[in-house]
Amino acid sequence: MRPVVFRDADEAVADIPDGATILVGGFGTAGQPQELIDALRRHGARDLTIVSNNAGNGDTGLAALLAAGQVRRIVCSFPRQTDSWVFDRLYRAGEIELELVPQGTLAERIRAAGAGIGAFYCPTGVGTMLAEGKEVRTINGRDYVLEYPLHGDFALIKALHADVAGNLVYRKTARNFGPVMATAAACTIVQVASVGDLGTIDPEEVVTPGIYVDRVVPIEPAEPGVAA
Amino acid sequence: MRPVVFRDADEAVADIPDGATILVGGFGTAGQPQELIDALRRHGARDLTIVSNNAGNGDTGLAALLAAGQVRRIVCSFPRQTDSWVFDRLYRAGEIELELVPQGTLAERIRAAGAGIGAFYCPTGVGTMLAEGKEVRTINGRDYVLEYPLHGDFALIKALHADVAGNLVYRKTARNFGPVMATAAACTIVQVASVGDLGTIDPEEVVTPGIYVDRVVPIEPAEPGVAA
Amino acid sequence: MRTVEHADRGPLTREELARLVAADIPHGSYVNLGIGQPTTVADYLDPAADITLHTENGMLGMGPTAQGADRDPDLINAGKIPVTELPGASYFHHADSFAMMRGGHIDVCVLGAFQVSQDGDLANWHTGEADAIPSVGGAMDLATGARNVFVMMSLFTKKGEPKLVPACTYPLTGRRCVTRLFTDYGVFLPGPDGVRVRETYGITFADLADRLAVPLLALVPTG
Amino acid sequence: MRTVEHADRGPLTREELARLVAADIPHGSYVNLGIGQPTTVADYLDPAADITLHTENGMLGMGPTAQGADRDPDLINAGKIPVTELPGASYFHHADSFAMMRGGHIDVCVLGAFQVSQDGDLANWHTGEADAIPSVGGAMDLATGARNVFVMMSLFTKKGEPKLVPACTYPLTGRRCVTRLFTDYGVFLPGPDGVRVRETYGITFADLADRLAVPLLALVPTG
Repeated sequence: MRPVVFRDADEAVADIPDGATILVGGFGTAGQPQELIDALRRHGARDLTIVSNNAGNGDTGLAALLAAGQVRRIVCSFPRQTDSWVFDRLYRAGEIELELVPQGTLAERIRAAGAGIGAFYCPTGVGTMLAEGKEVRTINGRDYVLEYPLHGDFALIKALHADVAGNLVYRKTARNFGPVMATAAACTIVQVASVGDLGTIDPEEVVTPGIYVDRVVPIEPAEPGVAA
Repeated sequence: MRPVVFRDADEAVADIPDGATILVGGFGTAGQPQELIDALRRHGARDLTIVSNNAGNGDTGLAALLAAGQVRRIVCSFPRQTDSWVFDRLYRAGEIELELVPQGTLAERIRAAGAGIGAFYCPTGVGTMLAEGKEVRTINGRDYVLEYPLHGDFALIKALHADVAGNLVYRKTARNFGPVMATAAACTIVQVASVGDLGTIDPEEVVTPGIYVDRVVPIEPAEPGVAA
Repeated sequence: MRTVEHADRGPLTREELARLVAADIPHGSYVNLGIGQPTTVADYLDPAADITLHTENGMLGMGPTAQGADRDPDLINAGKIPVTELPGASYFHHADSFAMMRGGHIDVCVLGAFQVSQDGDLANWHTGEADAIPSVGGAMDLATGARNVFVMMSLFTKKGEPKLVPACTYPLTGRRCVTRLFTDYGVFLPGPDGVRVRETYGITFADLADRLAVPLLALVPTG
Repeated sequence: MRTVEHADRGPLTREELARLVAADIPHGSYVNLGIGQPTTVADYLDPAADITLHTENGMLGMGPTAQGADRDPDLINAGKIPVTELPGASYFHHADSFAMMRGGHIDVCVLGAFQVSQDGDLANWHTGEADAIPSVGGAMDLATGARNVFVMMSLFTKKGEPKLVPACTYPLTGRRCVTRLFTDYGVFLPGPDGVRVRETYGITFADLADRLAVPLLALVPTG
């Protein structure tokens, strides 16, 4: 289906149920869909599993969602940062579960979910704590651990521009997890700085084809010319 | 290393040894690196394994390489076409080995080689002749066959334009196998319609980053504006 | 929904069959049309239905066959026929294209077949003859990956043998993958307990049941 | 090549160490510099050496840290510091970026460490303390994927304990992955039969052997 264009982030996330698994784009704040996360916080869905590279920065965005007690479990590669005090407090208090995944394995597991791969043998983490309990296989003399796909019920991502078919382009390193997360969720919700007609993106330059996009929310960046 | 720009297709393939495994781009003739294949035929390396979607069309390109008796084995998805008489004759005479692979599995095995994946469980082909002898595993109630990466010693591909860092853009459906093959070979050789300075490709629009490209050969298309 | 018998007419022509398949594709679908007869379905898609065509050689938003000077050797479909590009199209490489297929993002693919079994096995890539040169292309990927696999074929061979069979004798393309089977004599829904008949053309349900060796089930209205 | 002892000077400063690592990276390499001290290596790369920097959050051709109005929140490195884009740069998504790393396409990565073992095990992500919050990021991917893993660290802790050890006591990042170890007191080449010492700074080979619990091997000229 062609994506639905929402005028309002709150409407775009209104049907996310308690207990949903949500892939959240961004690397730190670059590419983080701040307004969609804020809408999810206002929406109030609880018992969520969040899959995201980090576990929130400062007191806004993902951190605010955590602080509101809406997240039961987080799957990420780098929760601990200088400004991750909200996550740190919840983790130390035993109020949030953490599945720690090497960053490239996180990205590849999300890709596998979108690409219909049942599981894959990955060399990363062999012989470390993070491979404990995982199946190991030697292939051509090298050891690999078996990793499984990471699907989302929803993905919340941020792109620069969408056309009405849902084709997306991103901006610089804010691209990060967006394109793979878009492929791996049953419903992908994208906030963009602008939405244009068909033809506003050269078919050669599409990064995420519209087939992966279900909902688009135009949100003007705070400072023109600089993505929020 | 920055790629080496060759003036001449013959020089670019001159060190391909007998017995090499070569990934050859193209879907039919779209994206097929015709001039590189012709150079490989003149070069004369024998006992080759060719990995390519098709097994040659008519009497030129890949078909001519086969006719010259240089190919021992071909790994492909769709050898038999209306104009594949060279392959057909060799196959019926038992003069060429064929490993038949579903097209998407072929692409994914090449990607796995480039991405350092040891093996992956793939749903395609389960319960068919092409899965015979392969390991099958049930994951979440669905059956998958275990597939292994396909590496090349060389890749011969065609793109539209390269910059001197080896970044590539392609043209329409001639893109096909080029980007994944570029990642999966020890030495990737690309024929392009033009080579430009740094800055001639927008960093957002690069399809194959230069890290994957070892040699570039500019070859002007026969008809300007239409890739040969 | 109940089985509808159109016994007061002949079986569907190839054109009528293509039109029927086209009408059955839900609005807004992403669709892959297989090589050969399925390609003709494109000619009957309602432009208002907002169907996006995928071609597995790396494109979404494929337009009609290219004519004359519009023919471009770099812009072809999976059958290697020159096609056109519609506004909103996108290009991607082969691994991404088949990830799209394998990952269940294509709503419908339409394929031809040698045989379909009563529980939806598909045989469409290999005659199984000893001297045949096998060529699979994307057939297995499409059969396994698309959310709905529509098959269109004649119900009988030229010798009159049914192609809807208890079990395929030709080598399989995919197991239990066919969700809807469109033939000149009727539309069938394969399933583990037998084949539901949605409608018949040029034959009655009873006569169909006589000519086929598979258990046929009539649809009965529910609720 | 033979072990070179620079005993008539002090150990390397952090700046000298970064300069040494930079000089050791072959011309034309694709390089990933880890967060923290390894990032400073960029300041000492010879512009003529044609080094291309990779940042695992999706970019090749990364330039220096951005200053003032050039700072762009959408253009950051793996340490989340604003950086710049050089001509010939490219952007790609996270799965492609780590495929590049895991697939062995990055020639050199430079990482910091808590400990390195004599056969090249690396521990650099987790102190192992009970209340520590584990955070791995891309450390394991870099350690496993890069063709050459350079480590730069001080050779001793503040308490004087060696960080080049027979076996790591901290949780591992990767097994047998460190190919070259740069420290203030010397450059080491870990290996299955012991640690080769390429050069020493501010200490003799003999004194080093006294202070470390790992078997040290001198390099001797061959041929």
